[in-house]
Amino acid sequence: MYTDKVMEYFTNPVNVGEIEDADGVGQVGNPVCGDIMKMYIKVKDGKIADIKFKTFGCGAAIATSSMATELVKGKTLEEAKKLDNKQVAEALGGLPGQKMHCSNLAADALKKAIEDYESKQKEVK
Amino acid sequence: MYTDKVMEYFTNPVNVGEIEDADGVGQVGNPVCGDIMKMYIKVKDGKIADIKFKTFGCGAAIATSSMATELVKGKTLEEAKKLDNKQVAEALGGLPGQKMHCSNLAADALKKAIEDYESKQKEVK
Amino acid sequence: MRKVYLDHGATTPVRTEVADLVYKYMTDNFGNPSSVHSFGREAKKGLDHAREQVANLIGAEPKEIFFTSGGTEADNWAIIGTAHAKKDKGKHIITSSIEHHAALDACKYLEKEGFQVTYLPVDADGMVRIEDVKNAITDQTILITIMHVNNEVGTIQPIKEIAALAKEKGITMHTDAVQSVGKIPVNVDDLGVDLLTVSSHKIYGPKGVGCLYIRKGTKISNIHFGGAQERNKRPGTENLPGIVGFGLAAELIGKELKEEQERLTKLRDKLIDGIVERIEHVKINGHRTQRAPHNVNLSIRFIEGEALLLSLDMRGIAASSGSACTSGSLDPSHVLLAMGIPHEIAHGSLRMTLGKANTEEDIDYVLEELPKVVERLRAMSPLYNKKQ
Amino acid sequence: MRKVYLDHGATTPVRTEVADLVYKYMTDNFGNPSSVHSFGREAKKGLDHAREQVANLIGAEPKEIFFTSGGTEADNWAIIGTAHAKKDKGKHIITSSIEHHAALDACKYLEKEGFQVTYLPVDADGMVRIEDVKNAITDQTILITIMHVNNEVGTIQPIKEIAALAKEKGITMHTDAVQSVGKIPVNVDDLGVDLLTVSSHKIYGPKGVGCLYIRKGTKISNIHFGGAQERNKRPGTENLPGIVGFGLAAELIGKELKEEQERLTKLRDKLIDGIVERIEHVKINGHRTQRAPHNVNLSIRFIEGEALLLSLDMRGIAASSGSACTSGSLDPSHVLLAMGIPHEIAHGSLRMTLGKANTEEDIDYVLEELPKVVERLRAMSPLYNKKQ
Ligand SMILES: Cc1ncc(COP(=O)(O)O)c(C=O)c1O
Ligand SMILES: Cc1ncc(COP(=O)(O)O)c(C=O)c1O
Repeated sequence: MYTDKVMEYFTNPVNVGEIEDADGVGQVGNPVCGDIMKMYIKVKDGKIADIKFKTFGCGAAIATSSMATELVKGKTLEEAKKLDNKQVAEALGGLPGQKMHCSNLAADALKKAIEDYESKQKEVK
Repeated sequence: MYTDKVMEYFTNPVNVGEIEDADGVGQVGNPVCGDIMKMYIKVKDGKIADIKFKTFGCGAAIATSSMATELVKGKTLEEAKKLDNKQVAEALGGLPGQKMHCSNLAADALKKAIEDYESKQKEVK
Repeated sequence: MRKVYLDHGATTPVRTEVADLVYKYMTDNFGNPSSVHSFGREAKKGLDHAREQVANLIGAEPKEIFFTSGGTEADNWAIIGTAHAKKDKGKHIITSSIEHHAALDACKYLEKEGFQVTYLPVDADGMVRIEDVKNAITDQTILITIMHVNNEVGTIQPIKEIAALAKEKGITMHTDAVQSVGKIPVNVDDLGVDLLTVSSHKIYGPKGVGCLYIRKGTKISNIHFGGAQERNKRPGTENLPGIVGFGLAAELIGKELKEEQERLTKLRDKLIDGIVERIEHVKINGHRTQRAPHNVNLSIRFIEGEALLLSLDMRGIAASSGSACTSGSLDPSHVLLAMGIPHEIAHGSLRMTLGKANTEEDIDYVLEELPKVVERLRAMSPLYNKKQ
Repeated sequence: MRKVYLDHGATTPVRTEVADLVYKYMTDNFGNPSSVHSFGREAKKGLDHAREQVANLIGAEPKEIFFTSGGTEADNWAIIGTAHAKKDKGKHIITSSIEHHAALDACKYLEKEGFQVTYLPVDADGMVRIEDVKNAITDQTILITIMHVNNEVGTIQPIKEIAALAKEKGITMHTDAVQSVGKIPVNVDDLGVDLLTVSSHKIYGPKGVGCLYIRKGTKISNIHFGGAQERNKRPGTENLPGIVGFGLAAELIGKELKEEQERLTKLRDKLIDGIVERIEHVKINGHRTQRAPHNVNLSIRFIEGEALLLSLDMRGIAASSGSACTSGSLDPSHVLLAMGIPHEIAHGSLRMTLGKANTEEDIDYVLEELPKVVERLRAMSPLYNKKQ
């Protein structure tokens, strides 16, 4: 069902956890549909200095979350915003059809975290 | 499907053949339905002195024909007339359900042969 | 790594004796039972014997057993076949909301054909209430179909009582006994049912074969059309290797039933109790005692079922889940939802179904590994808060 | 005693390699392909591989193959499923009068549902005439179902030409290829069909499994209801041992096809010619050249088919007949009758269907024994007159 890459990221996910003093936090999904992803970012010099996630969801949800964090860590916010769910799935060697929609939301969670950061920046101004 | 007795009478039927100068001949069935039985009898002192059959039909048809001839050989005509198809089937240890009707007509053929004999007797008188 | 198979509700390994027999009927005794020659007659004998073996297991007459391609076909046949045969009498069917999809979807199909179906609710334990059945019956009701043991939560339904109601009103009574046969005693006369579904692959027999028990005199139309096999009721060259395997599996499981029922009940309770002791925020789903001896079903909060299954699998433990992600649908188990379990908790359900090969040591192993897996997944979950 | 199995049209022995694989999938790889764990994933791999193997044999895409419980179910599905899916477009179906009962009886069922069915006649050789198809098509026609090779007399029907007519008019084209697959080259694109039926047990695979090929984009409703197996088209736990066996059988027969086709054609012709030489009042049924390589069908006058079969069986020769007495019906083969053969001659028909294990020596043996058997039965027959 899953590619080896998916299983690898599910088994040993990188960047799991929370960032206590995150600069931005984003959450998507809801428990009713079975997937919730929460992303925490730390921003420095317009770049994602640190990123962590917590995910309630299936194997694909956990693997995509982890992969997404890895893909954007160290990238500028502009670059990070361009990440989309399809790219995440591709980086994992693909996902089963029925997982493409519901469990592949990590890029959306990241976008929300960045938005959260940016809106806070505005407030500060 | 068939009892051993049926197979025995099918494999080694007794009384197969014709009687050239038969006193009575009876035939039942027709080729369209797949079974034809023809009985030849020789009558002496009111008894069936000799009897032979020819049958076009399935294993059951051949076995019942043979069994019927055996059951009545040497019997009086009155006794022979009482033979019915069910008795023939029983003597063979039973027949499969769907064979009870179409392939179990030997007693009928015999009755016809006896009728033939009797009607000829009347003519002679 | 230790391998612990705890998914006997999904399917079972075929017993060696059974597999050997199946092999023989594929190679030596490969004839078509409809053939006149010796190959055919040999095959026919095997078919007749299997029919007796299966009939014996459920207290039926051999001529009331009709082999099918499995439980799904038998359920479809019972429901659609009865509806078609009795449609002039009425067009109302009663079932429950926790049936297997093989029954539910047959009912949904009939709705499209113009039948009315009542899907009875269940209580929090997953039990159908007799009162509800009574109230649902109308003079249009032609069929009641309620499963004997639920495949997900293992609850044993009061079939005998429901069948008595049905009988009173001349309503055909069907029960899907796929998860009860071989697990608890099943007797068609005790239960009083007219139709009953059995599947071979749940009782250590081969896949792709099952049967519908049809009580003598019960009106039912065919749903397959063709040859004269199965006394003109179910056409197609008989799956003879499968059928003789099913027959032997039925005979063997019947012999072990009582002993195995006790043994599994103990293992089951040890597993349930052990988990409740070791893991917090766990809910046992299904009735605590009116429950098949092999079934354990729990909801483990704050984590999702498929992730749990994958993690257990990596430790050699094979189980299943009512999680939506394992079914390819968007909703989690319709059974858990019908029992009033909220979506987010239903997503985290875990079903472990025990069987012949499982031992005390297997249970100990699961009790050791499961808490670790849960701990790890909860640590990743945004819903979980240690202090909860 | 020598055993000569000449009933490969009824069923075939499972190859050893195939039986071994089936065994493995009953015992070691027994998982349910829908399960998430390793047992399930192993099973799923087997399922996918088998789908490729079967697809390859008939030039289809794997995702166009849907496994069923056999040829009968696949025929039923093709016909009833198409009718239900397209009933708003029209309610007319065209078939032939020599189809297998799995197709004919599905059509008869649909007549009860209000569909109109045209049963095309055949010529004396058992061939459907293209002209007749053309004339039968109306703007209400939604399905043409004509078998590829007839199971009784082996005639190869002009499917390609018929399919071309169907395509022109947007009519779904189904062919029952149970008796052609593995015997002659069958390619769904060459034939131009939308639906095609295959059965495993006719190609040295296990019984109880077959498939329906459904060309991408073809409208067809389900006839079974339940789980999400077979991409939501055919529910029920997959008969995985049967399916992997079918897959391997398909691959192996594909490899041997050309060679075996030539070999069997020679044996067939030797048998036919030998009989005609040795026995008088014999009629060869079916087309002499447009004929499957494994099929011999003759009518032997003045004797009845079942008696013939039993007699041959006692000499170790297993064959079949279109006799009414072997079918449990009152009429002999509907195929022979449709070809204009009178009842009394149809009753005496003998079908010998060759296969892998048959040798020249088998044929010699039959040519030695058959005349004796015929002689003996004719001697008992009131219809036969030596001087005829
Ligand atoms: C309760 C119940 N009914 C029906 C079925 C369907 O049986 P089968 O898999 O033999 O089609 C199953 C198993 O999948 C089941 O558990
Ligand atoms: C032409 C044809 N169609 C359909 C079938 C039915 O196939 P099955 O026996 O797999 O149901 C057969 C064989 O019996 C056949 O010969």
